[in-house]
Amino acid sequence: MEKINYRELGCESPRFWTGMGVMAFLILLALVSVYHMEHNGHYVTGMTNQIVWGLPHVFAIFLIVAASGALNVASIGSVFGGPMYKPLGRFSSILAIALLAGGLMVLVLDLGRPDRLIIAMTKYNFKSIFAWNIYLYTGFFVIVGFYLWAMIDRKGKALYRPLGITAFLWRLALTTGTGSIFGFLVAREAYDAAIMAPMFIIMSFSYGLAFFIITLMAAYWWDDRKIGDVRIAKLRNLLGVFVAAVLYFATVYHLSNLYITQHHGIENFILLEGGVYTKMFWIGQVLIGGVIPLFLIYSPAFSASRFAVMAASVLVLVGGFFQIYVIVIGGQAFPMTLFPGKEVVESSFFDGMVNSYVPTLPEAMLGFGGVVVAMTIVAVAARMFPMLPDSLEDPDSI
Amino acid sequence: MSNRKQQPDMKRREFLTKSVIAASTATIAPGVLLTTADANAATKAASSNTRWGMLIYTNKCADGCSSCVSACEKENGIDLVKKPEGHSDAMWDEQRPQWIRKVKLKDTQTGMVSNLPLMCQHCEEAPCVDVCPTGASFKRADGIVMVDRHICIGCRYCMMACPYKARSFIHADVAEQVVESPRGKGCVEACNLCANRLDAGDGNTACAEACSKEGHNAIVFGDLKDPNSAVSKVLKQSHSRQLREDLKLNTAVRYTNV
Amino acid sequence: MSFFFALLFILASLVFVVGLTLKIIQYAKTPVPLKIVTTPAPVTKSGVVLRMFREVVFFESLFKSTKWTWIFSWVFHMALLLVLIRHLRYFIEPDAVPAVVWTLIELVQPFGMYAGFGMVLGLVGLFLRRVLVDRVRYISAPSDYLMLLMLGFIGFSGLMMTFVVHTDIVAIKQFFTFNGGQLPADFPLIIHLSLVALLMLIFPFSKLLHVPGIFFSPTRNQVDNPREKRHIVPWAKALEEEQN
Amino acid sequence: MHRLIDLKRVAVMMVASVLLSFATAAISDSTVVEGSKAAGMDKGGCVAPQMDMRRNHMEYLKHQRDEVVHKGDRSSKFALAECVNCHASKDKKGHPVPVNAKDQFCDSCHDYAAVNITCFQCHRKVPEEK
Repeated sequence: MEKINYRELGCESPRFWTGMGVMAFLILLALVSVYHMEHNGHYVTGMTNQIVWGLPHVFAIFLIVAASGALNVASIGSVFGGPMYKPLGRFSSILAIALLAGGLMVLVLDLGRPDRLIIAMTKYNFKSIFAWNIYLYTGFFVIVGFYLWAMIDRKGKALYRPLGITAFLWRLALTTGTGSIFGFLVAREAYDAAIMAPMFIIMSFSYGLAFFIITLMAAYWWDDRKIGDVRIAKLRNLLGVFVAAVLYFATVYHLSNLYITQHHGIENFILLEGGVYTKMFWIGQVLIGGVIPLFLIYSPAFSASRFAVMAASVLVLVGGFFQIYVIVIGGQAFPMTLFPGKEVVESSFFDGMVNSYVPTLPEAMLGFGGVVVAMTIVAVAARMFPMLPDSLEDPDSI
Repeated sequence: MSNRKQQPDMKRREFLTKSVIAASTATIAPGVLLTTADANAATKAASSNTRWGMLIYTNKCADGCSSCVSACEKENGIDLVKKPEGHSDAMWDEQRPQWIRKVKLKDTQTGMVSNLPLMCQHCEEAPCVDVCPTGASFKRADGIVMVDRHICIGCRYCMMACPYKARSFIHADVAEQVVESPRGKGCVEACNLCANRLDAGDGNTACAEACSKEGHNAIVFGDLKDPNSAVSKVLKQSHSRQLREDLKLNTAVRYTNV
Repeated sequence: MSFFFALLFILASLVFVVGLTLKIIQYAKTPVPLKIVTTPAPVTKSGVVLRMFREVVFFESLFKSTKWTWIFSWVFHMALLLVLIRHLRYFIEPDAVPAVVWTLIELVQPFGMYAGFGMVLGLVGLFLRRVLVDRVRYISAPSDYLMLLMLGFIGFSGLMMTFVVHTDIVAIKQFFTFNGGQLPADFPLIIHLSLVALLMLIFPFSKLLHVPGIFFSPTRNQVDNPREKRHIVPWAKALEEEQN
Repeated sequence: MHRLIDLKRVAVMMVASVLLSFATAAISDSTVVEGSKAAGMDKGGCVAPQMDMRRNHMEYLKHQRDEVVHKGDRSSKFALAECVNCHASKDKKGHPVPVNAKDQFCDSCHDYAAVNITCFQCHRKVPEEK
């Protein structure tokens, strides 16, 4: 195998600086939104006492889930010994760190009292999966950081594999933890399911890889470097498998819910009568996030098209966003059954009613700011450190 | 010259001795001194020999009456929470805090209509306490589930976990509060069974008091662990149940005829 | 006691300001006969400014040489910066500055509080480096240890006052702003202030002079353009003209 | 050389002002606000010696708050509401002034020392009328 040279992304390009300028502006907008939300209180958002987690949480969970999946490429390279993936390990790790940082930023800045973040670091309730997640998240940064170091520094060579395995296991734990945030909510019919945790893992594989393909192709386009066809084909096929798996898990999740009579209400809501959530499920999650990408990936008509790979990845992300939206918001919009067999005639607290949620601009800007922060970290890191191989031309012998 | 630039008029020697005393007391853990502070106070700490709870006679709860709600709002200063200027009424209705609410139900099969007040059920195994990352959501020794708003970070996970939707998030600045019920933007709160009254030895909640004043007597409040309390006696005789019994939370608020 | 400390701090400030000024003048006057810039180096003046910025803010060259030393010293210096900004509150009257400035000083307080831990941690790391690494121990002079220990105790006594044994900070501020405050006779405060005064006294004669010194180091503050522009100091030029 | 002369002048001014401030120190009063209940009390009126309160009031309040919130023990004398009752002043019309308003009891020192008080985001800042 020929030697791989890693090199920083070319930096003199005006494209880079224009891009950075745009991203800095978007981050600024996000910070202005945060100030607006914290100064006035959450009444300026669409969140209420009925829909308590809104768009920021959708963005945050989306990014956190994608973060652990982005590490997948590195894991395939070091844990499962895929030589084609090994040169991509560094970039995969930094992308994972960046996505997690972006997601956590959104999560933290949406808190009612972000000024008390220090309390979240000093006071723990170990029965709470949230408290565990704080450790899982910080641990992820540290472990992936070391993993990255072992990949870059020659001194770390001996630790490369052990760290790779640790990072891989930690990644699984992290996504399980994120999925469990919902799995533990016994009171809400939409969430009370053990399949939540494995479903989140497979979702993370899919979103993370989609993010990876998009950023990788964008970076190589930025710096006029080459990626070989075989590598693209490998990534494309992998994405196809993950997208299909996500669809499969979604089917199993809904089928098993349909089996439980108690859950017929929520299933009816999401699949048939939930209005915007039903549309998001069928059009957003299933069609845009599943069927069309699968078609783009597997149809012979697009087999040579890089644009199709890029488009499929973008659609996977859009569909994934809808999927999490349906889980988080749709799950809250459906009323909790407090009185089985009875119908609520009157309540000042909207009992028994489908709750409406209209996100406002500040929340959207905060959430989007998280994505931008992640992309900025990737761009800066790829420019400052040797993250990407000079060339990803296909090796001569495969 | 404003106040802050002025000096304490303590003499030098007094100053030195006192500061030595102060420094040493401060180092020997403030707790030792503090617990002995006010021996003749009327109040005692919450004890696990008590479990506060209530029974609600759904059939006695009158249609159209909401005196328990207004009593609660007055007692806990919820009526002092004002809608932010220029905000829409519909939106504010979904965002304003409510500790207790009246719910009117109709049986889908028989058409029987019933009324009941709904508030925090003070579960023994409270999901909100389990999920709170900082321990701000906690259960007192006497079974009251409440929020320590000094360490609540406003993540709203407890609101996601609560099966009764009993909790409210404070969505905007609150200009005025009552002394016994502090409240501010960015924290979650819920019914605390008028803990301030119980600590002062009152033994009844504002809602129960208002209900009997109205003549309905639909709410019986008291110590569930004391076999001689009014609530224990009526619970022993009437057929009551918990809301969402299937979750096995062992709530301290029980209902008849639901 | 207050009187003693007042005199001590006046003396210490004088020594600090005058000593530092003289040193800076000396540095500025020190001849730099040659271009000795360490390459790769920027070839433009703005490039040099940027390089000095990276050097001062990120400790770039230290980062490139030893990572451990970099981590500890960078953490220490950045934490020290926050702590110093936090201490501005003892010397500035709120009415004397624009409200925005005062709000910023208020905002930095919690960060400064916890930065104290970072500062002490960094110092402990640097101290352990001197003790545990053979090569470094061999070249360490007593004064190297002294500086670390002094700063460490300053940080430690400060943390004690912040978190354990509080003192009367209003009185301290009145003392330092000449509003007639008596210094509270608290043990950590006495330690803290004595050591700070001592540090100020020896600052102009110690290795701490690297603070102004970094800006005068010719290997970093020069532009790498010896071919484009001949580097010649005035006295050398005069000498040259004499010869011709 | 005139830089050194400047320095000398500054030094003389510094010494002079320090000496002057020692002279003024003896004639000043304590920090209670005029028109508050505390102003009418003698020195021992507070729940703890002034020296102690100046240093440790935050610890006492924090300790008391945990006792009250978590244990329901309201027997401690260090209650925030009592601080407010005693230290809030009244304006010319007889209305109580919030203790955290500009130059009032809490604000005067906290603003002076750049310490944010968050207590009154949630807690009542004027005595409750009975």
